[in-house]
Amino acid sequence: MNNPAFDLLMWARGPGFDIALVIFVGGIVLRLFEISILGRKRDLAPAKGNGFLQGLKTIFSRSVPREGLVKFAPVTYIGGYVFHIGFFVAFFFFAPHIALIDDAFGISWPAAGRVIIESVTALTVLALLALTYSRFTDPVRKSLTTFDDYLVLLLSALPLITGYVAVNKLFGDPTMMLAVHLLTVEALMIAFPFTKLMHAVSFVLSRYYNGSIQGRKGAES
Amino acid sequence: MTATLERGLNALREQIDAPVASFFTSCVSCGLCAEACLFYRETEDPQYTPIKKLDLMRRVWSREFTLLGRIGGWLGLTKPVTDADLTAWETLVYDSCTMCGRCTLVCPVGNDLTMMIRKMREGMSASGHGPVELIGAAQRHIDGNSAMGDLSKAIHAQVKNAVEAAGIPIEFDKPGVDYMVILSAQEIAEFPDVLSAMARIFKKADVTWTISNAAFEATNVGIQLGSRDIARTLVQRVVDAAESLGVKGVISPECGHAYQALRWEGPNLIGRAYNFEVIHIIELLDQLRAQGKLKTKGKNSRKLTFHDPCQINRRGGINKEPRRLMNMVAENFVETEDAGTMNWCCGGGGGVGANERAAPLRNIAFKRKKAQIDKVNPDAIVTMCAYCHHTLDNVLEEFNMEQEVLGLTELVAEYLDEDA
Amino acid sequence: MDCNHPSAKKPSATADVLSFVATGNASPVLHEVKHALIQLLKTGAESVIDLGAIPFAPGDDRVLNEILGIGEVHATLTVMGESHVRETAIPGVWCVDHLDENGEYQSRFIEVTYMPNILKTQREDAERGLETLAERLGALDDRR
Amino acid sequence: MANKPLLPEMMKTHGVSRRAFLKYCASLTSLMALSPAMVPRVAKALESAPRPSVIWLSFQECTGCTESITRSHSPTIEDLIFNSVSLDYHHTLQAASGHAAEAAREQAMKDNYGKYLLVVDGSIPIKDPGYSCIAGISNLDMLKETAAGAAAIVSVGTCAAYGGVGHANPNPTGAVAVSEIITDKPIINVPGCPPIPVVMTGVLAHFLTFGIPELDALGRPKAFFGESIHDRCYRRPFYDKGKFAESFDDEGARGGWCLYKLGCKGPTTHSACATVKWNNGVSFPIEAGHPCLGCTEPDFWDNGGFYKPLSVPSGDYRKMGLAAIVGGAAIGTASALLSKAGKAKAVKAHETVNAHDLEKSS
Repeated sequence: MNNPAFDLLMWARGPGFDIALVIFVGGIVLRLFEISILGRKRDLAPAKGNGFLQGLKTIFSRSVPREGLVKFAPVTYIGGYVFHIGFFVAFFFFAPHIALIDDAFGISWPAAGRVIIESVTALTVLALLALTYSRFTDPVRKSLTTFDDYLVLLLSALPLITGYVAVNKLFGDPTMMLAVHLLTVEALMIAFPFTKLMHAVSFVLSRYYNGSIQGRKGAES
Repeated sequence: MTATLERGLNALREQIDAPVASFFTSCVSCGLCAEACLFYRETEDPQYTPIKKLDLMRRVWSREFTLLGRIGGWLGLTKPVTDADLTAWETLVYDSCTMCGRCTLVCPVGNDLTMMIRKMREGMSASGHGPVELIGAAQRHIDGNSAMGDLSKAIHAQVKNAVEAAGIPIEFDKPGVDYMVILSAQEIAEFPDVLSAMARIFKKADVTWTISNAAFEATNVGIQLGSRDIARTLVQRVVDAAESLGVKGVISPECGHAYQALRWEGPNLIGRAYNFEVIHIIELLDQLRAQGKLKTKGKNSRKLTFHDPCQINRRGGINKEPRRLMNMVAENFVETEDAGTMNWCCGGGGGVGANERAAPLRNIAFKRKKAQIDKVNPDAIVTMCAYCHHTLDNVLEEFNMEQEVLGLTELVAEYLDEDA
Repeated sequence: MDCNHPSAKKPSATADVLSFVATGNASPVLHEVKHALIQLLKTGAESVIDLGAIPFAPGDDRVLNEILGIGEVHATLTVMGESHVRETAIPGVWCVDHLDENGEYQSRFIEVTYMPNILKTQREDAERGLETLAERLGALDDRR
Repeated sequence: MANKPLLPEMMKTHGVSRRAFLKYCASLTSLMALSPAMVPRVAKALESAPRPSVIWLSFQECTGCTESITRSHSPTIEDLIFNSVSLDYHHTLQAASGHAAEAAREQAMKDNYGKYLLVVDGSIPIKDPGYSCIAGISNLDMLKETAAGAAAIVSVGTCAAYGGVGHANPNPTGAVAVSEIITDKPIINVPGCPPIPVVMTGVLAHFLTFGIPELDALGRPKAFFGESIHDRCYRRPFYDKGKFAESFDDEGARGGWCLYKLGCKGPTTHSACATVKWNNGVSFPIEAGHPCLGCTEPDFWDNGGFYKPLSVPSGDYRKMGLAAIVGGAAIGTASALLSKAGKAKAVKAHETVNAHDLEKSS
C-alpha cells in the first residue's frame, strides 16, 4: 500500500527538488551571465569620486528609503518592508529551513520560535495582500502591473500559506501539506530566474551600477 | 539618408549594455519612481511613471537580449517595436522628463532610469521622433556656433560691455592661459553679467583665462536630443579649441547639461581623455575660496535660498561647493525642503524648456518647485545654471511670483573684497 | 498537589527545566473541572476527564497541581500495579492515576465525584471474598 | 476451542480482581481514545465478547512483531486478552510443527470458516512466489487460501501493512502488502516496525468489543494512529521554541531538545508511541534520544535517510546544482554572445547622425 501524500512528499524532496534546483541555479547563472557579458564601456571621464566603493555602499544604503517619500506610497513602502523582512525571517529563521541550509552549505544558526515565525508569516501574507490590493487600486501600480506581477505575488504567497497550514495542521493531511509546501517552493524556484523574482539577485548588480555611476561623479546615490 | 525606424531600433540596440539589462531585470514595477517624478506628482497621471517611459527600450531588450524573450519573439508571443509605438512614446520621453535624476535616486532596486532615458532618446531621435525645437537647435549649432544660431557678434559685444564694466581686459584666443571659458547661449543672451563677474574674481585670484572664437558655446543639444554623433561633434569643437590653446583647463559655466556633456559624457563621446581638466565655475570658485584667493566683504541681507540644478548637483556631484559660497555672501541663507541632492527640478531641463509642445505640462510640473519655494518664501533664489535661471524667471512671472533669480557667480562677485 | 506520585519515575534535572514548558491546556481543563463540579452539586452527575486525551506538557501539570492542591484523602491501591486515588484541595475533585507494575503511567484521570468508583469494593470481588472466606472457614473447621 | 473459558472466569482463575479489571478497562478506554463514559460499555463488551479463532500467518518477516507482542514479562490483562482468543495457528509459537501444524491450520479454518480472525505479519513476495514458502505452500497461495474464510484480517507490522523492508527499494522479491492481494475482506493495518504491543492488544480489544475500529485512509485504527508523533511529542515545546539538538552529543541532545534536525520523522509519522510508549510505558525512541524513523508509514525505508531532516532534499542535489551552474553559465554565455552579436550588428549598421536628417522621411 502506498501513501500518495508520502509519495508526493518524497517526489518533492527528490526529483522535484532536483528539477527546481537545476532551473533555479542554472537560470540565475544564465541570467547573470546574460547580463554581465554584455559589459559596459570603460568610463573615460576622470573620476571625481570612488565609483567602486560607492557602488558597494549603495547595495546596502538603497535599502533605506529617501526621506519624506514613504508617505507618498505607504502601502508599497511599508508593505514592501514587511514582506521582505518577513519573508527573510520566515525563510532563514525557521528551523527546518536552517536544516536545509545546513545540509547544503554546512552553516547554521539559531532558529526562531514558533510564535515569531508564525506571526511573521501571517504579517508577511497580510503585506502581500496589501501589495496585491494596491496593484488593483492604486493608479500607478495598476498601470504598471502585468501578469508577471500577479504571478510573482501568488508564487511568493503560496509557500508562506502552505507552510503555515502544514505546520499548524489547519487542514489536510500534514504530510500532504508538507509536500504541497515543497511543491510551491519549487514552483517559486522554477519561476525565479525568469520573472521579476530575479530582482532578488539582480538588485545587487543594479544598485552597484547605480552607485558606481553616481559615485564616479562624486554625486550621492 | 534619413531617420527611420530601423535606425532608431539600431540606436537602441547599441545603447543596451550590462547596466541596462540589469536595470530592466531588477524592476519589480513598484511604481516608486512615479513618486519621485515632478510630472507624475503634479499631474498624478500614471503614464508619467518614469519606468513606463522606458517601456519600448525594455521591449527591445527583452526580445533581443534575453533568452526567454527571444524564444517568445520567435513564437510570436511578443510584438516588435513599431514606428507607431515610438510616436506614442515621443511626448513621454521628451516632454515629461527633464532627466532630473530623482527617480534614479529613489528606485529601491537601484535602477538608473535617467541614464536609460538618455539612452532611449538615442533611438527616438535616430528614428525621427525628436522634438522639432531640439532638432532646430542641433542644426543651428552644427551649422553655426551656437544653439541659438550665430552668436559670435553677440559674444564680442557682451565681452566688450564686460570689459568696460569691470575695467579688466578679456582676451580672445589667448594661448597658454590657465583656463578657457565657455558660456551657455543663455548667458550670452540673457545673463552676460557673469563675464564681468568672472573677470573681477579671476583678476583678484590671479587666474588667467581666455575665450575661444572657435568654441565659446557650452550647451550641447546632442545630450538633450539624444544623439551621440551630434554631441560628439560639439564636444570635439571645445576639445580642439582648448587643446590648440594649450590651456590647463576649461571652465564649464553655470549650465547644467553643459557640465554633464563636457565633464562626464565628453571623453566617452570622443573616445579619449582630454589633455586638460574640466572644472565647473562653482567648483573653481570654491577651490579659490579654499586657497584664500577668493575673499568677500559684506553680505546680502535679504532672505536667499538656493536652487540646485539637477545636472550639476544630483547628477554632477557639486553639492557642498555652492553652499560654502552662499554662506560667504548671504546673511540669511535658508534651504528649501528637499534641497541638495533631492532638490526638485525647475521643469526646464533635459530639453523640455525649449520644447513648445511641452509648455502646458511644464507649467503644471513647475507647481512642485513653486510649492517648495512658497514654503520658504525667500526674497531671491540663487542658482548655478543659466537655464534654471531662465526657466525660473519665466515661470515665476507666469505665476506672478515676486522672487528675483540670481546667478551664484554674479552674487559672489558682488561681494568680492577688492581690497584683499 | 502532585499527581506524580513518588513511586512513579523520579523526576530528573531536565524535568525541572521541562516543568516550565507548557502547552496552555491546563486552563481549559480546569474550567472543565469547575463546570463538572457545578453539575455534581446541581444534579449529582459524576464526570471523568481523561488527561491522556489532552496534550499535556510538564508545565501544564505544574499549573494543574498548583491550582488543585493536595486534599485530605490519599489511597494507594495495589491492583496489577499501583493506583493512586487522591482527593485534591478542592473536595469533590479527585486525581486517579493508574500505574502498571513497572511504575509507569497507564492512564490518568480527574474524577469529579463524591467517591471514585474504583475505591469501592466491587460486588464480584465481594462475592469471591465470601467464597474465599467460606473456604478458609471450612479449612479451619476441618483442622479442628 | 469453543469451550475455552470466558474472560471473567479466566480472571477468577488468575486471581485478578474486579477492581483490577475496572482499572484495566479505564486504561484501555483511554488507550483507545474513547470517552471515559465508555468504560462500563468496554467492561461489559470484554466480559461477554465471543472469543474468535485466530490464525496467525508469518510471511517475509523477522519475527520482530511476534517478539514485540510476546514481550511482556509479568502476566497482564493484555495476556488475558490474548488468552481469551483462540490462537489456533502461529508457527513460531505453536508446539506443533510440520504436517501437524498445517493440519491445525486447516482444521481451524474448517471449524470456524467465515468467522476466524486472520493475523498476518510479513510481506508477500509476488515476483517469484518461491522466494518464501511454508510447508511447500507459497506465501501468496497460503494467504489467499486462508483469507478466503476469514471474518477480518489484521496486518500486523509495516511489512504486512505496507510491504515494509521487503518492499523497500529495490524490492528484489516483489514484496507487497496484504491489502495488495486481498481486496474483499476488511483489513486492519497495525503498522510499526514492530508495532507497540499495547496497540496490538488495544486493536484486538476493540475488535472483540466493538468490532472493526474506525480506520484512516491507510487502514490504520484512528484511535492509535490518528495523531502524529510530532503533535504528541513531549519535546514539541522545544520545536516551537526553536531549540534543536544539532548532534547526538551536544547540549541540545543532553537537554532533551527537539530532534528534527537529526532527521526526526515525527511530523509525518502517525503513531501512539509518544503517548502509549514502549516496554510497558517506559520510553519511546525520541525519549531515548533518537529521532523517529517513521516506521508506521508506508515506504519509511525510502524516506531519504533516517538522519536527514524532513526539510532536506533526499537526492544528490549538490552535484545537480554544480551541473546547473556550469549549464547555466554556458547557456547564459551563448545568449549573451547572441545579444552581443546583435548589438555589434547594430553598431556596424550605425550611420552617423547628421543634424539635418533627424526629421522622418515620409
